[in-house]
Amino acid sequence: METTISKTTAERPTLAWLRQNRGTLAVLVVLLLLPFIIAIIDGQSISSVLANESGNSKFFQGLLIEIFILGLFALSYDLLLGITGLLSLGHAMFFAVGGYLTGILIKSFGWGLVPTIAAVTVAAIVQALLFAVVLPRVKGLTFALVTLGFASVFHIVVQSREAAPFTGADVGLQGVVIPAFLDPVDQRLRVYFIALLITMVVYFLYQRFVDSPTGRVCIAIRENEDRALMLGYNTFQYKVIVLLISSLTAAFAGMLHTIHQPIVSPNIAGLGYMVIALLIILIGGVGTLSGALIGAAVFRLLDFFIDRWFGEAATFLLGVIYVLLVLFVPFGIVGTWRQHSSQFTHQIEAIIERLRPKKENPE
Amino acid sequence: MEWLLENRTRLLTLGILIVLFLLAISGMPAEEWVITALRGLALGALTFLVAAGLSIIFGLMDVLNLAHGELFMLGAYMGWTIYVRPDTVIDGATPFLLIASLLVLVPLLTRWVRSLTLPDLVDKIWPWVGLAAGIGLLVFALFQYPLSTWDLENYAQSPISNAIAFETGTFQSPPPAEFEASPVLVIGGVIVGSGLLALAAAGFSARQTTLRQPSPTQMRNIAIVSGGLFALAFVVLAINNPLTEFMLGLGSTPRFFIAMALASVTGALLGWTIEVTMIRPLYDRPIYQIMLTLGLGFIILELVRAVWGRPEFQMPRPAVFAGTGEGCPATSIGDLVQYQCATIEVLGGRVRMYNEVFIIIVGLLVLGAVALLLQRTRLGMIIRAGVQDSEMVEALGINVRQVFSQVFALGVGLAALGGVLAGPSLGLSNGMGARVLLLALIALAVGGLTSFSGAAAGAVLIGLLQQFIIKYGQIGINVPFMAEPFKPSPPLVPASSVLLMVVILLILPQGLFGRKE
Amino acid sequence: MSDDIILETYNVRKEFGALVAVADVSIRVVRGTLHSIIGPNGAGKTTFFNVVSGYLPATSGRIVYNGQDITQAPMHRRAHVGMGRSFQITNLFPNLTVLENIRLSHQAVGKNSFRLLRSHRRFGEHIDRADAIINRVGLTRYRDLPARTLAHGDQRKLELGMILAADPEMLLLDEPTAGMASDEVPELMALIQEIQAEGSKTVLLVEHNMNVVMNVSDMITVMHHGEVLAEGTPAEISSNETVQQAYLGNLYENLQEASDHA
Amino acid sequence: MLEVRDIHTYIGQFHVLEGVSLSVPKGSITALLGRNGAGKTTTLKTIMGITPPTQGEIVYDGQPIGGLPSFEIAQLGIGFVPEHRAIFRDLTVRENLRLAERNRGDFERKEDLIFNLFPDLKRLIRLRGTNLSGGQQQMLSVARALVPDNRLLLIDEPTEGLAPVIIEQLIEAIRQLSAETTVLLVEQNFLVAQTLAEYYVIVEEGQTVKHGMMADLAEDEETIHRYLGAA
Repeated sequence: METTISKTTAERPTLAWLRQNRGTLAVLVVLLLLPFIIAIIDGQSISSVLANESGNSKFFQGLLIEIFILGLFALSYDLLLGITGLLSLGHAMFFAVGGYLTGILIKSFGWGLVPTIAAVTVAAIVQALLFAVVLPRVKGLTFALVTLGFASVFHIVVQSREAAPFTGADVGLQGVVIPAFLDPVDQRLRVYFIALLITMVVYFLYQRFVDSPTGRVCIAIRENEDRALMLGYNTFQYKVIVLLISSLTAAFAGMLHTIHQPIVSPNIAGLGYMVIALLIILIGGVGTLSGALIGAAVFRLLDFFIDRWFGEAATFLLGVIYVLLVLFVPFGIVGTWRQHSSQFTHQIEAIIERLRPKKENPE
Repeated sequence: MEWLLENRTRLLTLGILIVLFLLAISGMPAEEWVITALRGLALGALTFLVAAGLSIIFGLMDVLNLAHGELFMLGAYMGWTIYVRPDTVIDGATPFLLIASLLVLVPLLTRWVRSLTLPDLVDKIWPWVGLAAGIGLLVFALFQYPLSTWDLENYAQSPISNAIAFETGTFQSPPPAEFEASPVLVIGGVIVGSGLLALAAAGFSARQTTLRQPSPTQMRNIAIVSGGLFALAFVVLAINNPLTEFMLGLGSTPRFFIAMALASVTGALLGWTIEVTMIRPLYDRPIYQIMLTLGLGFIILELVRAVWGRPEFQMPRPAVFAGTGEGCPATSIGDLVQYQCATIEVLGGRVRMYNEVFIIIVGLLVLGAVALLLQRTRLGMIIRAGVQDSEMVEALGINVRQVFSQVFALGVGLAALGGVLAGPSLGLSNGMGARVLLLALIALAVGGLTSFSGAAAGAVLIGLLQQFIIKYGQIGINVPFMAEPFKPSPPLVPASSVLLMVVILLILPQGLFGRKE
Repeated sequence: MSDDIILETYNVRKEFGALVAVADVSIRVVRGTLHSIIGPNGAGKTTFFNVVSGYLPATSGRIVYNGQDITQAPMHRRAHVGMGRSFQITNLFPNLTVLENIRLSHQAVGKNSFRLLRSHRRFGEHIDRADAIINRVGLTRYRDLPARTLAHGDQRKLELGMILAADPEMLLLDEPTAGMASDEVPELMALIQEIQAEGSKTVLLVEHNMNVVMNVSDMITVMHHGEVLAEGTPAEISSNETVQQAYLGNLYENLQEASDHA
Repeated sequence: MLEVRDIHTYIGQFHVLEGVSLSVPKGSITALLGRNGAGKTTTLKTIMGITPPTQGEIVYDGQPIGGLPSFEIAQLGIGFVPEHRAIFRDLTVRENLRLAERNRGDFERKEDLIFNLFPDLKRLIRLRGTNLSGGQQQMLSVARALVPDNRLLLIDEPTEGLAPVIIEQLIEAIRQLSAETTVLLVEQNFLVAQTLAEYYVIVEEGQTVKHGMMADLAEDEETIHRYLGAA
């Protein structure tokens, strides 16, 4: 990787960028064409796809949108855990704040999309700062506990009877009227392209970030935070940046979720949803970014088919699969597939080392 | 003096908490705060039963067992079943014992498997084939076994009606289950299936290069245990119906205690199994242990939902704490014993015997027992030493991994006990595990993650805080410059404890009793 | 005179519970010199060093760097005022390449660390500087290997390279030769001396092996049981009887006697 | 007694031992020497099974022990005295000693022996480890290894950071011990090592570079200077 620098910098930057990302770009093209391809295979006409007529194509668009949303959610979690080595157990809150806020503002206050986006941005920043406030005091597992605490409070409040007029309590937020041009039923193809676009842009931005000087420092923090401090990096600032980016991404994923599925269930604020993010990056490979997207696809399809074949028992089976993954496939698809899988193992070790509670040492 | 200085933040925090508490009770009549305090203590006791296991497990093994709450819940459901539907348990005992008796044999089989010389390919493949065949046969045979739980749709409906029937005394034991297929075939299937499973397990463990050979005494013990379980399985099968009759004929009080004991033991066994099969392979990857326990909690939750259904239901109180008729509420201990009252009068208020007295007593007993275990026994010594440096304990020649399993079993056993205990007071619901886990985690964080006494103190603190806030939700707090009294609404209760945790952790990152690093 | 003092400590003390690891140590390091702290194992050198570099908070006492009180300054601040330290136990970014280890160190003192969306490769000055340092410490062959795969001695060199990359005014080196093969030691010491002389940098060196520092130091502080036992030029130290005794111990005579008796 | 052949060990991600070989003859004291960070402590930990070797052989009393869990290695009669006085600080002196029992009653049998060697400990028996001074902790750490019937002791830097008087006491104790037990000793202070040991092994950069009789080494100024840096 590092040795190719001099060569690539000689090329035109855009060309070099295209060359480096040709795999991803190919996937992007396939995904752009996919609604039509499915339609053709299925014997539907292209125009019916454009008119959002129901059929397999439309159905798979819905499924893919869900994959994109999960992918964004997992991506934001991977940035925290896989790249920076921060174990937060409150990530579901990052997502649910976006989801609920969008729904409440549109439904109860009749806000338009633009002010809603602005509000979600502010909320995402606020919650990231909330996490940042506790960050310097509590490390490793205690940080995980505190974040779990925050998320639990949020989950409790959202489900409480007092908040029912806004959140719908246990039943969830229902009847959110999405602006017509984003209607998930009538304008699914548009929503599909928007979600695809957002996902791809975020993914490229994330890659950019990890490759940037700031991102490299985050990796250094994962590898050896003390040393990074000693070099003169105020690691706290970097962790705050990562929290902000992660929170923003997750909140917007939550917003997309509300747009796509105008029912917001309190489940998305629960620990279970957080486990899904973990599961996805475990499937894909911790710390790989692309693993988050691949993992999201695998997870959603797995979920879909298990649900279709086993019905009631699906969640149970997913739990079993999760446990088996933890036990036997710790590095996920991308991690196992990558040539430098030994390098990958060591990255995981670095994260583990960060979280290992420090036993007292007299020296 | 030096100690005072060193711990000034800690003392200050404690002082503020005490002042707050005094302020809190100054606004209410004596009987109210006594009852509220008792309720707080009871909730603290339940939380403690979960937090105790969590803290010892975390201290010794660095495993934060996030499935602990769900195990508490599973304990409650198991206890309920033994208490209200002993027939289910007795029916299930035979296949369970049969499977266990064969799995116990794994170390012996491993020894035998190692002595075999097989062609390479066969050697690689056969355990997998055995595993698949074993599981397949076992599942097939088990579904043929007449268990009322197999009829999930019906069974999952039954708890509510059963609970009501039980309360009103109209409970009728379901008709004894009958084999549809040939019993010999079904039982044979279970035996062969679990035998294959055991063989496969032996095949896998034989692959480990450094394997400890069991000593002759150990081998003899294994054989005896296995034989005993096997025989017991058939004894239970033979006396199935009379045993069920007997259990249902017992008074609710002895049955409740049996339920407590059995659920704890089963919980401990389950904990041991989890540690050996799932946690142990992950000691090199601690973060994966957390992930694993998260997933495990998920599985247990789904299991409970499938078997016992989603709706909440009550666990009837044992008769000794349920008297309401003549002489009740009791005004003296004598009356209490005589009429087995559900409530007793204290300072003019009514205190519920089960909810506010019995639970606290059990909590105190467990606290005492665990403290004794830690302070007075060799196992406790190993645990205390291991919390500091388990590597060195092992270097002294102590099999720490074995202690890990025991501690995990102990922790899960305590959680299960807590679950049964909580049943009659809090009721049984799918959410009880997550709620208690949150409380226990807060208690742990507040008390200092690895400190046992910290877990106890944290649990009591959280319990009291919750109950006092609930109380104030009812009567309202007079806030200066506000006309209306401020009434905290119910969601503030769990939220308030979380806030307490965050505040304490921000002041004292090591918790109240944790050691500074 | 006082202008020449770059680092001064006043009664620095560090306790671990009941254990007093560093007992009121006051030293002055003159700008542009190579100052060594030596002492037998367990004398408190490394602890003192950790306090000075901010890795551990002092129990009491004051540390002044360039006229600035830095007793309370966090580690990353100390790097920015011009202190760079090495660790006794190899302390690198194990999965990052040699180049990246050094590049990160150089980036830390630059202004580009908060560029979120441009590839780090666009900031060529860091890479160029890192390459120069890799050459300097003789690790060119290993430039693109993960740090953990290097041999021990090479990791020590990388450690030194990382400090150099930050271009500090003062280098704090904690046993830079620890675990190195003995024939490599003089080479490394020569390199350190060279770096110090060229950039007229100040070096504070901790070492338990007296021989290593004798030839290169301008000034030596001897620590023993957490206290300063003696201070002076190498010549003064080598002729100081107390030092000889602390190092070799009157122990030696006693032991000799004991074995004679036995 | 103990044969170590070409062991390699990783700690986390770092290759720390890159081929250490040594042999400890029965009934002797062998000193493991080398500069800071050379891999001495890791060698002991590897023998003890705490950081298992990735390759190489360790044979104790004719039995290969490489890769065994450390409690089994200990049960074969190997006692470990780690560096930095790693006693259990929350346990009392008595509990620390009791914990080391391998069979019930070990402590009672060895009580006299231990208190003869370290009379101080008898007085401190009820105190918690935290309240002991450094020297007392070190004595406890050595005493702990004496409770069971160990035939080989691995002692890591017993004199580090201790006052000379205490060092003398310890040396005396180790000398007495070696009458019955084989000792592998890691020691920074060359003079201590020299007075105690019959054999030496020098490691550097995780490899054995030299070994032989202590008496020969004492006269080999160049080797001492080169590898150990002692005057």
